Amino acid sequence: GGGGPAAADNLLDAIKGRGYVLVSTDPNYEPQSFLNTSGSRPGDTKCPADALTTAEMQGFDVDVAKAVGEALGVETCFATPSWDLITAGNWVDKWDLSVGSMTITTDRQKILDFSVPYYYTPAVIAVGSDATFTSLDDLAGQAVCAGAATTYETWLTGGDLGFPATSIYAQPPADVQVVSLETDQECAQAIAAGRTDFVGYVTSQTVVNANIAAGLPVKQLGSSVYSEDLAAAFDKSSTLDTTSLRAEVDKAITAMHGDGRLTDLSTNWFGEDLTQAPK
Amino acid sequence: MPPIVKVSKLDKYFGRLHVLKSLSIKVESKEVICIIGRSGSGKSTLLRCINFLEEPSAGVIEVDGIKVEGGEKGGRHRQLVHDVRLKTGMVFQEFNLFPHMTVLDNVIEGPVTVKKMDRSKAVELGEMNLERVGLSQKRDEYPNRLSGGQKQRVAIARALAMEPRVMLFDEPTSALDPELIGEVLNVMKKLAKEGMTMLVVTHEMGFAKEVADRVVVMADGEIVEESSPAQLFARPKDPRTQALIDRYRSGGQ
Amino acid sequence: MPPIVKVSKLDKYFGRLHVLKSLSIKVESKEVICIIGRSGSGKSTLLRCINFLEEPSAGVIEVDGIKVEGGEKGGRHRQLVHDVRLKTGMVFQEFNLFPHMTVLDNVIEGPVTVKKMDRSKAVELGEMNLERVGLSQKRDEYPNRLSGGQKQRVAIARALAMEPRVMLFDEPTSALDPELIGEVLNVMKKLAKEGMTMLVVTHEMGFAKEVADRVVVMADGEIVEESSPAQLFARPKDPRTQALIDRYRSGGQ
Amino acid sequence: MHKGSGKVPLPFVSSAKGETPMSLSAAKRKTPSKSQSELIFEAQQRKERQFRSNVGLSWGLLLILLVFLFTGEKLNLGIKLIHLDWDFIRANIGFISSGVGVTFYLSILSIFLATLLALLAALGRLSIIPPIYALSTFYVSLIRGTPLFLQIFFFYLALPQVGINLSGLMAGVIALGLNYGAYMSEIFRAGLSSVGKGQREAAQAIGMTPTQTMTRIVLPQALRFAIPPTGNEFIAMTKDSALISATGFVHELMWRATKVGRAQFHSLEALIMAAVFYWMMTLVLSAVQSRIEARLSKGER
Amino acid sequence: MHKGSGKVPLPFVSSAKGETPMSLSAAKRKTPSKSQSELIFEAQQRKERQFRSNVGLSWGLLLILLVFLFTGEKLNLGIKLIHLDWDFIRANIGFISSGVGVTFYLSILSIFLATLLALLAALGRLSIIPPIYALSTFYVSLIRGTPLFLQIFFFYLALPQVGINLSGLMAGVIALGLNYGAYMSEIFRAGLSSVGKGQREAAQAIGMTPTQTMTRIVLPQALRFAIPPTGNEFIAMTKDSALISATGFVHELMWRATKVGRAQFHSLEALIMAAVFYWMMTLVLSAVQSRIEARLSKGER
Ligand SMILES: Nc1ncnc2c1ncn2[C@@H]1O[C@H](COP(=O)(O)OP(=O)(O)OP(=O)(O)O)[C@@H](O)[C@H]1O
Ligand SMILES: Nc1ncnc2c1ncn2[C@@H]1O[C@H](COP(=O)(O)OP(=O)(O)OP(=O)(O)O)[C@@H](O)[C@H]1O
Ligand SMILES: [Mg+2]
Ligand SMILES: [Mg+2]
Repeated sequence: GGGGPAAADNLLDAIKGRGYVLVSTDPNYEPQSFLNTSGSRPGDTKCPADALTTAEMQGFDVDVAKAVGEALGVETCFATPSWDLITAGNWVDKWDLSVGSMTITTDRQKILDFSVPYYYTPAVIAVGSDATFTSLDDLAGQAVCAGAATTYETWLTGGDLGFPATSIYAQPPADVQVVSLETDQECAQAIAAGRTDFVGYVTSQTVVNANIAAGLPVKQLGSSVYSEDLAAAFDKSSTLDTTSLRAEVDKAITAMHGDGRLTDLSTNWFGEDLTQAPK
Repeated sequence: MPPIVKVSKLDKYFGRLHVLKSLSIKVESKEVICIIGRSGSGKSTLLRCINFLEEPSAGVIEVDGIKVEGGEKGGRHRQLVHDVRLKTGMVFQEFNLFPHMTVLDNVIEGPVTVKKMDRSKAVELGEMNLERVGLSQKRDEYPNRLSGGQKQRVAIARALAMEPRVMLFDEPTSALDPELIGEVLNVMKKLAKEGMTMLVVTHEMGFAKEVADRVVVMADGEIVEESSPAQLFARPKDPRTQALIDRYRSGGQ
Repeated sequence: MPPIVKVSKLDKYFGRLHVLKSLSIKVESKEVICIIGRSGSGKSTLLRCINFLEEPSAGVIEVDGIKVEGGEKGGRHRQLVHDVRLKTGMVFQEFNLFPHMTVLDNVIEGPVTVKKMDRSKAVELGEMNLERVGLSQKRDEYPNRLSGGQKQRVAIARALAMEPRVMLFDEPTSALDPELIGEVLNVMKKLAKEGMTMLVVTHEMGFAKEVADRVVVMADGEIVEESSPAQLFARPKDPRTQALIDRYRSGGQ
Repeated sequence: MHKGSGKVPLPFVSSAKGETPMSLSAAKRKTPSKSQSELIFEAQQRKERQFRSNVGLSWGLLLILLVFLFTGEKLNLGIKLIHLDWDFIRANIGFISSGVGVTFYLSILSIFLATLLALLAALGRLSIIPPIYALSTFYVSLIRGTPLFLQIFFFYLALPQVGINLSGLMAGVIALGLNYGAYMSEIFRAGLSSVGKGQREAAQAIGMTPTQTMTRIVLPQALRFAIPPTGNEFIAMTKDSALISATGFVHELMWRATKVGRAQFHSLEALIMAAVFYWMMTLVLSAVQSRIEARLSKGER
Repeated sequence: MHKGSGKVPLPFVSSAKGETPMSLSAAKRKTPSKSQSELIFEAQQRKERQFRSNVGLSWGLLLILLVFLFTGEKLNLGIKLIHLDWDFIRANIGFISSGVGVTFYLSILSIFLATLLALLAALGRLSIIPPIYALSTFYVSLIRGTPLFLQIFFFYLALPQVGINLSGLMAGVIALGLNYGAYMSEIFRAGLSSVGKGQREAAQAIGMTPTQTMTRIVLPQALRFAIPPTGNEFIAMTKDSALISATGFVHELMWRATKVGRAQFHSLEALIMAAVFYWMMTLVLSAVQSRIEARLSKGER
């Protein structure tokens, strides 16, 4: 794991001391973060053996993490724990922070600290491309899929998302049955494989666009149902103080908003600018 | 009267091993023949060829008028083999009782399943044969509750229940404790007295002397000597017979 | 000269089963004693109590001057038992050779591991004892390549290599094919001639008649008769001895 | 899975054997002076009982230690113990425990399929017809050559593409059944070969046909032989059924545990609850199996 | 896991046994008239060879059928076959295959730990000291009573809380090792009890102490007995190591397959690739094991 022997008493110093920052990201979340299977590990990397280097990963989140690392003046390395391990907190210093398109929610804020948002995504419902549904209401009583422990699942089950009412544009269809798979990608693939256990899935618009671009037989149903503020996250139970690190990361993200770097990355990966806060 | 069993020019190979070498032997009705010979001489194989537990490589087996050529195949052959098996009863060294059936079920299994006999008639027949081996009182026991000697007697009753023309015994007492041998030999003696035709592979010289009409000595897949027990034990002709008898003696018996 | 083995008032229980009943017996130096008796009479248990493979429930075992009380515990007792075992050699019905060692390694295992003998000296001793049982040429074989008779002879050599004062044989030929019995009995006869003190449980009446100085008859955990073989076989006193001898005879031998 | 073959017999086995004759004979001679045999026998009994109760005691201590590990205490030794949120456990124990039935149901269906396939594969393995022999060995090799985890995903994703759209439960049952069938074919093969050549020969000798020999003599013995190991497989299956949770459609123990654990950030507590339920299921099933085994081995055979 | 115990010996086994003496004796009598025994022997040989080659043929056909299933053809029967994206397969085969080494490494480390634990547990089970006996049975019962899948998560989540911070690989090795150790203790127990009472008694009779008896007589035989089943466990372990992927830190076969498959929406292709690699590993390891087994059973013993 990460962490390492820390003579320092705060995480920022520890990171600077060892020369790399260990960022957790989901390795199967195209286009935000996914493996670069043709990239090879540089020989001079400081990353620990079970972490990946910037050469082995790619995507929007990866580029943001890279920029954060550069701002801290250290190499960026990636840990790849499963998503629910990240959101569950209590990282026991296995990695330093998460840059993984995590939505800020009040529940998560109980165990994690968040940076300022670095982008905003609309959540949408997608259905099979030959489906005859025309609106959200048509989904009443149907089964709909979402990744486990995602905000999409929370929204579907009518739970408290824990963000401002102004960001929520629609209520879930009546009597919807929720099927939760390990990630949203599994939902898309189950539909592509012809499974009929559910008729659609909830995920970010960026994922649906990527699904369509990859040739999956799916389409977006209606417009976005809510918008999420996505940010880097830190473990509240970290044994090292994260205050100074959080401040540095906030500074870096704000700077990237300011000089248009985030906008560039967004257009590059999503084909649109998702870095402006929705009004 | 024609012989009950007639084996002519029987050859048997296991792979390249020539185990029976153009062997011929006749068993007349009501005759008791003991076969002796050292280990590996082919005694068991001869018995097993007679009821086709081993398919002969060549030669002719004739049992009670049914004539079967060795090394044949096909449905007709299978039918003939089946007929021969109904004429012969076999008793194994290791008993081979069916452990999942009671003693009585062991005995009536053949009549009911193979001969399609009425169950009640088969039970009657079975009880009669258990009586014959002195085990009526064990009819509802399972084999694992019996002593070795009792097991072997049930095995004899099972074979008898098929009403065979000839009984084949392959060392029926070799797996028994010395003190249990007697009860099995006594049943066999009784059968011999009743006029059953019997072919017995055995190491029990006492039994051979007392009961056999003829003793056949085998060595290396051939019959090397054949005569009445009195004559054979007193004046063996073949040196191999001599060696065999000496060996039993030096064994301390 | 004092007896080599002296068993006094030996009692042995298995659970509630009284297997040896206050049994006493002496074995003089160079004496060969055969023990006969029907199955379950306690013959093996007696032998196994003498070298403490079974712990006696009560009584005293004395071997070559070492006196051990039965039913004791603790370090001193363990030491005494160990000393007794060095004085006795045991040959089992089932050979119990060590399958993962060559014949020679089997024979030198005791001297090297237990007596801490020099390996080269042990090899010399081992070869000498293999010679004694006529198996020098098999020294580098593994046991599974040997016949039963050869195995038993190696087992005898293994026991001899510990240079025991008395050899205990528990039905050494019962697991052998009839034709292999002779070679083992011959080795035992040779040992007897060389003056080895021997205590032999056996069914081989011929051997008992020829070699034994005394035959001991056991029944129900007691010694019921004890005399020279000639006398015992000709005029058995105890009815149980008579029954035993009859049983062997009716076994067809 | 204590099969009573160890040094310490299971309580119910030993009591059935030892006590009855004991009390009978004790009643007979109610004299103050017990025989030596009585005394020695009782000493042995006492020693065994003492061993058993000491083992029981140690088990108890180990259990307490295990629970203590989760009290969240800080030890002087600088070791921190694991803290569990007991409120979470109380709140969710009902939800998780209702997965026990589903797990059991799933396993029952799967073991039936597996038994059938295993028997067919074992018979195929004995066949002298090359395609049948090949099919049986191919099936066993392919299934045993790949992880169950992977097979479950595969059935979930691949079958719909050929137009077979099974419910999550059925896909799980098929995956588990196919997988265990391949492994269990060895059991049935062993069962068939446990029926010695002598049995077949005895049947032939009284004139039975090959079919009669198989159905009347070989199969009844082979199946009886196969019952205890099949019981073991069933117990193993209750645990492997946890993998079905990954497909998300079968709400068995593991699914429920991961589900509430993730949603409420208490994966550890949820997993521990599931572990306790699995362990209890296993202990109960093992005890049942021991009884069956004891009956089979004592009984008629 | 074909252990060569079936009707058809593995090719290399049979050739080692059968061919050499055959050709030797054939060379000796190169006369036109072969003996009857020669003829019968050769007929048998021919029949066996023919059976083997027919089985091989059937296997080939089954493999082709399996591949055909994935061509995406539409059959007239109304059945659609599964379509695979071969470009994806070509692009990612290198990435996935590099997990074979990790899987193997993981399994090697785990089997060492498991063997050690299994031996200790088996010896503990034979102990007459109650706490040791209890510890051994407790360990086996607890581990065998809960799913491996759950244990892996548990070690990953729980150990750090007591201050033991292991790498993902080490947590995986410990979970696998502990799990297999509990199951394999049965193997070593069987190994120890395969060494008959007679062996111990023979050792005692020549004056060996209990320790000498154990180290010189019992253990060497027990370990040799345990080698083949341990080989089987190792093969099984290469597949169970797939479960380690779930924690996300060990980049073995299954992890690579699921990650790259999900990210690029080609899970099916990725899983099939992984399946092929697992199967190949299994076949190779099984062949190695057959050789070891053949040597052990033929060899000195
Ligand atoms: N199924 C078999 N396959 C190969 N060889 C066999 C087979 N059965 C017997 N043999 C060989 O045939 C020879 C004769 O065996 P058989 O069993 O007939 O001898 P036997 O006279 O009955 O000996 P024993 O007194 O030991 O029973 C032996 O060399 C034996 O090894
Ligand atoms: N380890 C044991 N536990 C319980 N009972 C035993 C044990 N060993 C032997 N016995 C019983 O003790 C009695 C005497 O057995 P022992 O083996 O000494 O008889 P034996 O005279 O050698 O018989 P055999 O000729 O069959 O070898 C028998 O009733 C036997 O069942
Ligand atoms: Mg024979
Ligand atoms: Mg005995």
